Order: sequence, then structure tokens, then C-alpha cells
Amino acid sequence: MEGRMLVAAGSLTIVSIFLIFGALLIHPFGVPNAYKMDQYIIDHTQNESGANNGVTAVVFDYRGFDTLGEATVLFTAVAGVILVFRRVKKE
Amino acid sequence: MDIGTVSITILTVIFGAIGVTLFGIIIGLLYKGIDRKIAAHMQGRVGPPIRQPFLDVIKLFVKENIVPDNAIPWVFHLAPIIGLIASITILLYLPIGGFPAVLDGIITSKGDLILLLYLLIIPSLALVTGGFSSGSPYAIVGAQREMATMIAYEFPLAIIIVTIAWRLSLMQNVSHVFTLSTITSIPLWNILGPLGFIGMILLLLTLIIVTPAELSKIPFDAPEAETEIAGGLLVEYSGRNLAMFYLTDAVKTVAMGSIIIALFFPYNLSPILSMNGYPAYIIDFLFYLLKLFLVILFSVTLIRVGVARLKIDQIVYTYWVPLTLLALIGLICIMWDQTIMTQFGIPSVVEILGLT
Amino acid sequence: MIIELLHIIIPILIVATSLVAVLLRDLMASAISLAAMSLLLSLEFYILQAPDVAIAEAGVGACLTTAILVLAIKATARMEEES
Amino acid sequence: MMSKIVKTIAGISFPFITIYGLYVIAHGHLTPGGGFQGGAIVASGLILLLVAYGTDWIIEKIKESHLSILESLGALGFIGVAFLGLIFGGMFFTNFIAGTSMLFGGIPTSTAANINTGGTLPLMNFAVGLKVIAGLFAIVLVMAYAISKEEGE
Amino acid sequence: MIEIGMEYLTILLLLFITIILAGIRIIKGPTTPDRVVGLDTVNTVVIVGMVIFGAAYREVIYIDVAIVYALLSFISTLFIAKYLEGGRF
Amino acid sequence: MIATYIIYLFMGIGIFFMLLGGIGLIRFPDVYTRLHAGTKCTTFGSIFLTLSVVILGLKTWYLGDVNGSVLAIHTIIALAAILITNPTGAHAIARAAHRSGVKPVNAVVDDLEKEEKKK
Amino acid sequence: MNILDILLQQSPALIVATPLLGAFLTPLIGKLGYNVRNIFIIIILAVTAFLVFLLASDVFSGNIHTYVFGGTTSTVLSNTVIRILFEVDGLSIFMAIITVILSLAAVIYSWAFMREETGQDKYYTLLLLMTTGMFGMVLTGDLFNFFVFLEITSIASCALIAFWTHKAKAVEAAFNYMVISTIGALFVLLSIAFLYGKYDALNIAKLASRITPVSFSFIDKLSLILLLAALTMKAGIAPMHMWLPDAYGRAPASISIILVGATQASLYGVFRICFTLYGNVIQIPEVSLGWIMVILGLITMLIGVFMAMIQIDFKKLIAYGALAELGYMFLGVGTGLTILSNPQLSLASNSFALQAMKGGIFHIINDALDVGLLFLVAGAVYYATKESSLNNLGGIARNMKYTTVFFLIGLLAVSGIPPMNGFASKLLIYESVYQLNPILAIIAILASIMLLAIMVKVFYSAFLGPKIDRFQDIREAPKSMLIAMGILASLIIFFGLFPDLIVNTLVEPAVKAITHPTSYILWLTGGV
Amino acid sequence: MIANIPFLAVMAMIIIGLATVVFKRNLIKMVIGVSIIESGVNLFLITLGYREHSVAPIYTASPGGIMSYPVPQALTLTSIVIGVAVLALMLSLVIYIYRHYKTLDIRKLGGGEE
Amino acid sequence: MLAFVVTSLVCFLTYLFLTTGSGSIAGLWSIEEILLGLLLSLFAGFISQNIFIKDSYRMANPKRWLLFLVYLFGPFFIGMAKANFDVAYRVITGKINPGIVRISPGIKTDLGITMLANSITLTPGTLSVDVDEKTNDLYVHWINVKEEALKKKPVDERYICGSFPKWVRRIAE
Repeated sequence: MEGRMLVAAGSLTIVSIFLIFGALLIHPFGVPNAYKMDQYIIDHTQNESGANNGVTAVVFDYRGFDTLGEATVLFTAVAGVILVFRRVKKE
Repeated sequence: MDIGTVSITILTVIFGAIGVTLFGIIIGLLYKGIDRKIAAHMQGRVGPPIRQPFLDVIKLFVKENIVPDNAIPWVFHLAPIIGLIASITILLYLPIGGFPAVLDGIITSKGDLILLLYLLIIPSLALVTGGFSSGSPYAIVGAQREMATMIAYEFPLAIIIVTIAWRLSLMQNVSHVFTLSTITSIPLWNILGPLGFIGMILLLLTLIIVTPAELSKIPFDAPEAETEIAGGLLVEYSGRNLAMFYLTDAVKTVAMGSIIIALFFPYNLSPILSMNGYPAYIIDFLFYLLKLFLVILFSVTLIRVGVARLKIDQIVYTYWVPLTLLALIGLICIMWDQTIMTQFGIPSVVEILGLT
Repeated sequence: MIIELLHIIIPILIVATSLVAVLLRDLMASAISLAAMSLLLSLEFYILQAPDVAIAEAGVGACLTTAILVLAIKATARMEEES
Repeated sequence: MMSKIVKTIAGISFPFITIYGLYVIAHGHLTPGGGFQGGAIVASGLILLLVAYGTDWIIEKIKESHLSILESLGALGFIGVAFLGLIFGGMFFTNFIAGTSMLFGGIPTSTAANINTGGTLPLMNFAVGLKVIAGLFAIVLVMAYAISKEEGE
Repeated sequence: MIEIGMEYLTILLLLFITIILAGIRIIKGPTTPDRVVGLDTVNTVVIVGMVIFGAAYREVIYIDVAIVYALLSFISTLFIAKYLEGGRF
Repeated sequence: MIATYIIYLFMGIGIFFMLLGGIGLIRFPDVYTRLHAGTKCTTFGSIFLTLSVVILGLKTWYLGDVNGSVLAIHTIIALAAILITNPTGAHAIARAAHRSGVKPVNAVVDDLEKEEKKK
Repeated sequence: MNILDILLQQSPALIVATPLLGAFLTPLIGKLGYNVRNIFIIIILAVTAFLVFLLASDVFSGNIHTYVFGGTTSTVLSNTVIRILFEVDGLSIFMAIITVILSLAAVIYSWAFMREETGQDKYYTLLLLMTTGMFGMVLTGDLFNFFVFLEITSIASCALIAFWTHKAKAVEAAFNYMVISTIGALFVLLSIAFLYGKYDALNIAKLASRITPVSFSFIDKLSLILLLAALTMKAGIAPMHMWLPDAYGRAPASISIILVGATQASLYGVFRICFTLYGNVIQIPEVSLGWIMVILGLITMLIGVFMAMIQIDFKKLIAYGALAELGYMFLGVGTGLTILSNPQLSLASNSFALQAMKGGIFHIINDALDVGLLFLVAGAVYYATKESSLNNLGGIARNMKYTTVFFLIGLLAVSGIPPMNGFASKLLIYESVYQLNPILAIIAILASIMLLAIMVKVFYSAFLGPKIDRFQDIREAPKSMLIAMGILASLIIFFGLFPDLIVNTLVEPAVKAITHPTSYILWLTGGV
Repeated sequence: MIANIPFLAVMAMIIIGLATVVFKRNLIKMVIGVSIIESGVNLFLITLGYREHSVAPIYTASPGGIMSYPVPQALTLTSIVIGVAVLALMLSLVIYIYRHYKTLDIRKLGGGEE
Repeated sequence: MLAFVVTSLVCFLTYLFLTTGSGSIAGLWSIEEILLGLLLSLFAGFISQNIFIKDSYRMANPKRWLLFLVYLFGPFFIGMAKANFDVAYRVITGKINPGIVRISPGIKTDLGITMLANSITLTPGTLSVDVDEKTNDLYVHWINVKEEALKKKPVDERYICGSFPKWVRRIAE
């Protein structure tokens, strides 16, 4: 048990160091690289999808399939919870 | 592939199969008789006549086939058939003398050796299944022992096969290194340096020790020994089923011998004598029979007579530790051989001996 | 300049609350701390110009997460066992 | 049981929460919000009723199977709009309404926030909204009911 | 680009001090109700902060978030209260 | 111009009470008194702060921007929500605290406890 | 334009949407009765299967089938992909075929297997959702979409693992699986965020075209590590394999078989990331993880085999066997990666790399069939005897003849005995990995033989052996279960008898798809 | 360095969550840890898409300046929903585990067959 | 039915409040917005009719609403301001003398007692802790208990809430 904890702690430390370096090496806060995809969406959301809200345009139009997936996740979770709490016949 | 070629191939396979089956059964039983005779002589007995195994089989075939009450009938009947068919299939993949293997390049175009490795398991497996299904406690103990041995000896065998194939793959212009035809056409002895030669001898030694276990002979016959567990896994078998197991054993003996020959002594007389056509086949075949006899003599009879029966834990230990080590040392020798040969410019053993 | 200060204070507060949520032995306190974290997270989303996400986090964090956690604690045990 | 005060306040604020949630759903393409956010708000309103009035009271009004069916309907509506996109627009999820004269077909200008825009987005918002309301509430309801039932036994 | 007035920022920072004070109560609180009080206070303060921020940007859309919080934040309080009271849900 | 000063005044009052609530939350000895600080002061403070925003919105509206009215109305709704929910939450906590066994510190009198004992 | 063309063109979307529609409809259809619902579900899956094979016929003719969601205009901007798109190549459709086979078998099997249970509507809904998730995972060309479907799969499978809530172990296994898979999915999301932050794209092909040796930096390395850690965790590869046997062993048999597919979908993710996403930089030393994959594969294999030895629970034993099988896939593909990513080696022994990968990929489908069949058999035994401990079972071959035969087939297949399909793929692996190092092949052979021994032990203690009075009157499994097992068994034998056919038609395009990522990447700027 | 404080905070959250999942022995604590990681990742996504001096990507009556990027926000929305779903399912499993074992300590689980 | 109409109306009014500035009808609303609002209000009213209105339609009287507004900005606001200065005083000085007392305001309706309780919570030095479900008696936490008030049980409500009960009675009964 002790050994396993030690291994876990070691790997956690390594992951932590990696993540912190990742945080330091990514672009400075608030100054992202020029994102063409996002700029396109901002420029075209009103004409293409007719929505003022860029986020909703992305959620339901440009990446609508993700949202279908998201809705499915929720559906899955609800089905799962109902399944877990169902009445199991006693044997 | 047009219909004609296909039908000719199929016919060849069928006739070849029948021929090989007959050959395997006859030679196997014959060797069984010879083996008994020699062993008896070595122990100072007279021993049964050489035709005794044939008589045994015929007698068994006419006897009544009893299914014990406790057994599972369909498995009980199925096991011997599968065992026999599998052991004959092994033979079909092996070159016999100058004849190429019957199934050579038909079902698998490459990798016969690994196929053989697995096919060798199946008769044992059938034996085990039969033992388990017979429902007798003795049979079950025997089957468990057979299982333990089976796993134990497959490891050295795998090492041998992979080593040989790996060494072959280092050569230029060689493909399909796992096929027996490649191995028989390029005997490793011809290309190895001194270290590799030692390794090869170690591997041969390993294989010779593996053989009796594969065939469940003394000293590795704990699963079936009558003195140990009252006949072991075959205790409930009688009549036709027992005869089939008997035949399986005989065929497997031939197959094992052929494997050793194919891996280590693939030489034929006909190129030396520069013969062609049918005489070459006959000469090769006779030479093959001789090789077979010698191999079985060494690996089965002599060991059988010379060594006492081991206990089951001793068997497993023998295979897992000394034999595996032996095989691994052989492997390492062969692996380093190439490096040493190129680095120090050592010629191969054949060149040293001036045989080329 | 001060808006940068906000960007520094709120993340630190978020980390602090999450640390509290982890360290406290009382699971109820953890749940409360988690609710506070969610709240501050929503505020941070809000300051990062993502009102959509802020509303979603609000709707989820203000009510749903805590509700489910409290129900779970109600059905199980409240205190973390001593090691 | 919560006290009378909580119950009364829950009763009073419930319609406001509901209408606000519906507002958020309906204006998803104009203001922050959308199907999920609005749905979460309405579901929270229902959860408020659950906590104020108790599970037994609410399980009389609405069963989890009803919620399950409602959720299915919402999901079907969503995927149905997507299929309509396939039929009318040529691809799955095509926004075939935007830029036409149909309902919700308008194109907004940058100043006037007109509700009659957004193409399929409002439809999807409503579908997702229904789904999320039913789904989130079903989760809490099922958990609460199971827990209270176990305690009752 | 929109500048935020200095006065709003000052108020926001002061609100943060309140949040920190309430946060201390959440951490320290000897009993659960104490922590809940802290949470309630944080809720209110954050709502007000959101409103102030929206006013600073002169944007309605930001106020919507505050409304959501104002409407919903007490539900979690009710849940915890109901838990503390004991009895069935 | 006057509106601006009123806004600043309201903001000042509001933030003062907010801070007061925070300090009270730290200083008071038990749950009930802390609730006094945490509920009353923050509610009062938020009323003033939101009212300042409302005035700001109205001022914007007056200056000709429709947006201002929307701002004001939404802020009023937020305020109303706070006013409805905050005291209820406080009441619920107080009741739960009492039922869960947290008794007021240094209480002169506790009628409710007697009542509970009677039951 | 006839209807078949339209269907073909729309098939990537429809493959995902059809089971999804089925899942959404199931609660409503479920009101109509038991048989109606089951037939409905089978029809849904049959339609999906038809679409999959339709798409497969197109993909195997050499195309990469792409589908842009909602894109009539501006589908592909000159340099940026705005919308989600599905990109189906040989490997994707290969995985989709596995998925469809497994789910069909599971559904047919469940007809009788689940007859006595409550909550069947939810069960079938979740089953369909799990299938949807797997289809989405393997077909998508968008990294975030991959994450979403990963979550769908893991949530649905977790709920289904806990299907028998009255068994404490099942719920525990589900919880462990949930924790592991959620953390894995969050790692995936984190690395997606890193990649998005650096390269401004979510599309796999687009990202792959932007990750070049010039741009390679710490962030890419971090993302790669996170992605691989997460996906190997989800695939149950060695250091984080603990959840897998529990989950496989405790779930109902019809779920275990789909879980096999779900695990393999994660494996698909690993391959896709190593070979396609980082396809341009595969020769940078940090990326060439071939040896790590090989070693992990070996460890997985050995752990699987050795742990299987000491198990006494039927399904858990098979689960460890499945773990060992996973090792083979990793071994094969890892060997391929090692050779391909080494500039010196790759020229000389390219054909061996391809062969190893062929073996690895072919083993995926074989493993699905073999392990699936074994799980179904275990489920049938449980159904008949209500007993899963090997110590208490025995002698049921007398009464359950067909089940025994199916088990025998599965046994031979899973341990790679010649006439079955397991041999064909293992042969390919042995024949190529020994090139890298002979020890690898030896260990692989050893593991497979030990697996055989273990399986024979199971065969003995469950099916053969002396009579037990308790099992005197058990009956053969119901027809639907036999049909499901028969489908898998006949596929196993078919694959075993004609391995070259399968390798050439199914496996070859899949291998080509991952070893030649350029065609996957470059269709954006040219080509299609 | 100082500019990346939000990123560092995100990483701190993720590390805290991971440490909780690894070292804490209480099941609900583990769930809370997962939830914290979830929040951290969400915050990371949003932080990536933020631009200085920007407004929300919504066209409103009052004209804004540059807008922050919408795609990460959309991704985060999806991620939040997934987080809720995961949380709900995990907690219901925890409840069932408690019903079976009467403990939340992970070390005390696993006893008893079936 | 009446409940439905009333609830829908309330919802619709709220909706109108929320959507001001969307168009030109009355300078504030657009026609689409109103139609959609009507639809949504009907839905919201439908699901919340039985919860919003329990027993009577007393509150439908606009006069009561007017009174409520007067109360809100009049006595209530003043009370609240006093309360806050009181709390400020106590926060700064730390002088407290707490206790929980029972008062019996004699209000019958749920709405009334709710309004009173919330008012009490927000006004000088008091906090409603519990309510007696049958008699509508309130238990109030009093931060600064006056000795003379304790002589009579239940405590006279004038000490606690001044003129609130009167107003509440006028509004809610």
C-alpha cells in the first residue's frame, strides 16, 4: 500500500510539473494568437445563422452536432440515474 | 486459379493426406514396436515382437466401447477423433524425405512453424479434454498433470522456433522465415559461427529433451503412468477410443521426429549423390527413415531407458528452469553470433571445417 | 490595471475555496465550499466575458450541484472517516 | 418539511422563475442564455418546489416516467430539427430557416435585437430547453424520492 | 474597447474584501449554519458585484446573470437547511 | 450631474453596509447574530448599490438611450429577487440551526427551546 | 441521383443519428410492449448495419468519406475548418464494423437474457446510446466531438455496468470505472484545450497539418502525453488496468461484450493520435513512443495472463483474458510504430512494420469476436445456473451441449489455436515482432499458451468434470442467446478459415489509413 | 509570469482535484475532486478564448469593441453539462455503494462476496 | 381556471418587464415579442397555477398592491434603515443581549405571516426563527432583548415589529 501511494505521489508530482510548465508556456493571458475560426464566426454569425449571440450560433449551428452529443450525455445520465434507482426484483 | 488447378490441388491434398496418414500410422506403430524391443534388450529382456502394437490396435478396435456412467458422452467420444485428426494434420505440414509437405503453401503460405507449435498442442488438448470428460478422479488428476507439462514444455519449444526464424531473417533475400521449406532449404549449421554452433547444439539438446514430454514418455509420463495414477487420463477409455489415442500417440511420435529432422537435420542424400527423379525420392525417403529412427532412438528410447520417471513437480521444474535456461542460452549465443562474426571476422563453422 | 487585479484575486479565491472543499473533514462544509467555488467561478466566467457560460454555471452550481451533493450526503454519511 | 414561510415564498417565486427561465430559453440567440441555461433555471424552480413541499407532494403531481417521456420528446424535437435540416437543407444540422421568410427566418442588424431571427436556433433552443428541464429535474426527483423512500422504510 | 470607470472598480475591490471576510467565515465556521451564512453572504455580494459590473459596461446582458443568481442561490441554502433540520426530503 | 452624485452617494452607503456585514459576520459570536449581520446588512447594502445602478440606467435613458431603461428594469428585477429570497434563506437557516441543536450564545431567553422541550 | 447515393452521401451522419433516434424513441416505444420494443431495436441496429456496410463499400474502394455537418456554405474556408466534420477512412469503418457486429449480437442476446429484469427500457436506451457513442468516436474527424462521444460511451457503459444494483461489487466496479473514465476524459479535454490554444483548430486533420517538426514544442508534448495517458487509461492498458476486469466481470454479459468494443474505441483513439494527429512529427524522438507501447503491451499481456490464473470467477477470468488480448494489439501496433518512426529502420523493414500493424489491427476484430463469444457463453452459464464461481460449477456440458461447443470455439480462438481466427492475427504478430527482438515473440507465444491452459482449466471446471446434483436439471440457453453466440462463432470460424480474405479486404485499408496519414490530412487543402 | 496567473490557478485546481482523487479515501470527496478538475478545465477553456479589453461575443444594442472568442465558450457549455451528468451518476453510485457496505471509506470496500 | 388566468397574467407582465425596449408597440415592445410572451406565459401559468394561488384571490385586488408598494417604501424601508444602523452599532461596539422570544401577531393567512416574517427578518435587531404551523405564532431571535418585554408571554409584538402587523393585515387579509 505504501509503495503504491509513493508511486501515485510521484506520478502526480510529474503531472503537476508538466501542467505548470504548460501553463507558463502557453500564450500570455488575454493575448491569444489570432484565431481565424473564431474571428470568422464572430464576423459571420449574424448573416449565416441569424443570431446575435455568437455563442449560441456556435452551440447550435456551427457545432450543433456537439450539442446533440451534449444533450445525449444528459439523456444518458438521466437514464442511468433512473436505471440505478429502479426497483430491482428480489431474487 | 482456374478450376483445373484447383481440382488437381484438391486431389493431391486428398491423396497425399491418405498416404501420409497411412505412412504415419504404420511407421509410428512400427517404431513403437522397435522401441519396445530395443528397450527390452537394453534392460536385458526379450520384449514383445515388433508387430505387437499392430495387434494391440486391431484388438482394441474390435473390443466393446464402454462409456462410463459419470462421463459426458459426446465430449468423451469427440476427444480421440480430434486428437487423431490433429496429429495427422501435423504430419501433413511436414516434409517427408524429399517430398514437400502436402499442405505446403495451401492454407497458410507462411508461418508453418508456429502453426505446428500450436497444432502440437491439440492432441494433448484432446487427451486432456477426454480425461476431464471421463469423470474419473484418476483421469482428472492425470489431465491436470498433462496440462501442467504441456505449458511447461511449450516455452522452450517456442524459444527454439523463434530463435531459428530470427537468425534466418537476418540473412539477405530470405522471406517467410517461419516456413519449413525455407528452414529446410537453408540449414542453419551452414551459416553459423562457432558461438552460434554451440547455441544450435544447445537448442537441439533442448528439443531432444522436450520430445519425450511431448509424447508423454518416461521420464515425463507422470500423467499417464499406470504405476503412478492407475493409467492416468486414459483410465476410463477402452475399445475404439483407446485405439485412437494409441494411434494418435504413434503418429505424433513420427511428427515429433520429423520436426526435429526438419529443424536440425534437413540434409538429403540426393544432392550429394547427384540423383534425380524417382530414385532421388526413394533415397531421400529411406535416408529420412534412418534419420527418424535415430532421432527417436535418441530422444525417446535412450532417455526412456536411461532415466527414471520424474515426479510431476520435478517435471515442471525441469522445464521451467534448466531447460528454459538452456534454450535461452542457446538463443543468446545465436544472437551474439552474428555480431561476433562480423566484428572479429570469424568465419562460419562450415568454412572452418572446410566442408563447402 | 485594476481589472488585472480582479483577474488575479478571483482565481486565487477560487483555488482557496477548492482547497477548503478538499481539506475540510465535514462533507457538508465541502459541499458549501464547492457551492462558493462555483459561484466565484461563475463570477470569473462573467469577468472573462463569457456570460453564457456564467449563466450555465450559475444555473448548475447555484442549485443543482449542491442539491445533488446534499441528497447524496443525506443518503450516506456526513463525516469523513478518520484515517 | 420546511416551514410555512418557505412554502409560501416558493409558491410565489415559482412562476417568476419559470417565466424567467422561459425568457432565457426564448432569447437564447439574442442575449446570453439558451436552451440549457433556461432549462436549468426552470428545473431549479421545480427543485425549489421539491425542497419546499417535500418529495411526497411532488411525486403525486409528476412521476419520473412522465419526465422521461418529456425528455424523450425534447430530444426527439432536437434531432428532428436536425433531420429537417437534412431534408430541406441537404445536410444534417443545416440551418435551413435562416435568411428566409419563414418563422424565425430574419437576419438581425447589429442594433435591433429582433426575436424573429435565428433560423433553427430558437426551435432547437426550445427542444433542448424541454429536454433539460425534464432531465435535470428527473435526476433530482429520482434521487430524492429514492432516498426518502429508503428512510421511510 | 470600453473603459470601466474607476469608481466601479473600487467598489468591486471593496466587495471582494467582503467576499474574503465571508470566505473566512466559511472556512472557520464552527457549525454548518455558520458556513451557510457565509455562503449566503457571498451569494448576495456576488450578485451585487455582477450588477455593478453590468452597469460599468452599460450592458443589460450582464445583469441577466445576476438575476439568475438572485433567483436561484437560495435554493441551495434551503437544501442545506432541510438537511440540517433532519427528517425526510 | 446631480444624478451622478446621488449614484456615488448610494454606492458609498451600499458598500459601507456590505463591508459592515462582512465584519459583523466575523465578529459576532453565534449563528443567529451572524445572520443579523449577514442578511440585513448585505440586503440593505445591495439595495443601495442596485438602486444606484437603477438611477444610472434611468439617467442613461433620460440622455436618450433606450438601453438605459432596460438596464434599470432588469436591475429592479434582480433587486426584487434578492428581497424575496434573502430573508427566506435567513429564516430557513435560523430554523434549521435551531433544530439541529445550535443554541444561541448567552441567550437571555429562549422560548423556542422550551416549546421544543414540551414536545 | 438515386436513393442509395443519397444514403451513401449522408451515411456518416445517419450511422450516428439512427441509433440515437432509436434511443430517444425507446422510452415511447417501450410502452407498446416487450416484443415490439425488441424488434424495434433490432430493426434500428439492422438499419445501422446496412448503412455501415454501405459506407464501408465506398471507403474500401479507396475514398476518404467526409461529411460536413450543416455545411451548405463556407464548409471549408481556405485555411480553417469552421464546422464539425466526420472523416471516415479505413480504420474508422473497420472499427464501426466491429461495433455494429458486437451491438447486434448483444441486442439479440439480451432478448432472452434480460427477460426477467426490471428497467429494460432504460437498459435498451443506454445500450443504443453506448453504440452511438462508439460510432461517434470512431467516425468523427473532430477532436472535441471525439471527447463528447467518449463521454457518452463511458457514462452509458458505467450505468450499464451497475445494472445489477443489488450486487455490491457491480456498483463498486461501475464507480471505479466512472472515476477512471471521467478523469481520462478530462485529460483529453485538457489536451484539446492546449492544442486549440496553440493551433486554433479542433479538426484532427487540420491540427495534424499544423503540427509540424518546426512548430513542435513543449505544449505539443504535453498534449500528447495527456492524450495518450488518458486513452490508454480508458483502454485498460497496463498501469491503469485495475478497473477493467472488475467492470467486464461484473456487468451483465450482454454489456461486457459491448464494453469490449468501447475499450477498443479508446484504443482506436490511441492509434489515431499516434499515427494521424502526430503523423507529421512521428520521427521526433519524443513522439516515437513505439517502444513504450511495446513494453506496455507486454506488461498488459503478462498481467492479464498471470492474474487470470488465480481467478475463480468465470467472467472475471475471461476479463483478464481480454486484458491479455489487448496487450497483443498494443504489441503489434507498437512494433509498427517503432519501426516506422525510426528513419534508419523504416526503410529496411517497412514490410515488417506493416505486417505487425496488420496483425495488431486484425487482432482488434478477432479479440472482439473471441472475447465477446466467451462473455456470452459465461452469461449463458450464469443464466442457466445462477452461479458464476468456477469452484461451484461443473459438469454442465451434459445439459448445455451447444453452449459447450461455443465455449470450445471461443477457447480455441482466444488462445490462438489454428483453425480459429485468433491464430491468424497472432501469427502475423509473432512473425513480425521477432524482427524487433526475438524475446518479444517468445513472450507473446508463451502468454498465448498460458492463456490456453487457463481456458482449458475453465473448460474443465465449468463444463466437464463430475456430476453436480444442483445442475442436474438445468436447461440449454434460450434460442436468442444461442443465435447471438452462433453469429459470433460462425464469424470466428469464417475469419479463421479465410484470414487472407479478411486481411486484404478489411485490415489492409485500415493499416493503410493509419500508416499513410497524409491522405487523411491533405484532403483539406487539396484532393477531395 | 504574473500575466499567466489565471492559467496557473487553473492548473492548481486540476492538481488539487487529482490529488483529492488519488489520496482521499472518501468516495464523496473523490467525486468532489472530479468536480474540481472539471471546473478547472472549464475555466481553462474560457481563459484561452479571452482577449484583453474585449466584450462578450454578443451583438447588442450598444456597440461593443473587439469580442472575445466564442468557440471555447461553446465548448465549455458542453463541458459543463457533461460535468453535471457525470456528477449525478457518480453520486447515485456512491449512494448505492453506501447502501451495500455502510461505509464511504474506499479501503473498507470490497469485503464480502456479491 | 381563474387561477390559470391570473397566474398567466402575472407571468405575462413579468415577461413584458423583461423584454422592454424590443420594439415599437407603446415604444417598448415588438409584436413578435408580445405574441411569444403570451405563449410562454400561458405555458408558465399552466404549470404553476396551483402553486401560485392557493386558496383565495384576495391579492388580485390592485388596491392591495398599491398598499403593498406604500408599505414597501414607507414603514418597511424606514424600519430596514433603522435596523441596519442598529446592526452597525452592534457590529462596531459588540454589545449584544440576544434571546429567542415568541410573539403572537394574530395573522391568519399564509401570505400574511410570510410577509410579516420576512419584514421582521429585515428590520431592527430581529430575525424570525420559526413559525408555529397552527397558531401562526412567530419565534423571533432578538438581538437586544428588553427586560420589560419579557414580563408578558407571549411578548407584545410592538417591541419587535412596530406597526408591521397592522399593515400586513391590511394588505393580506
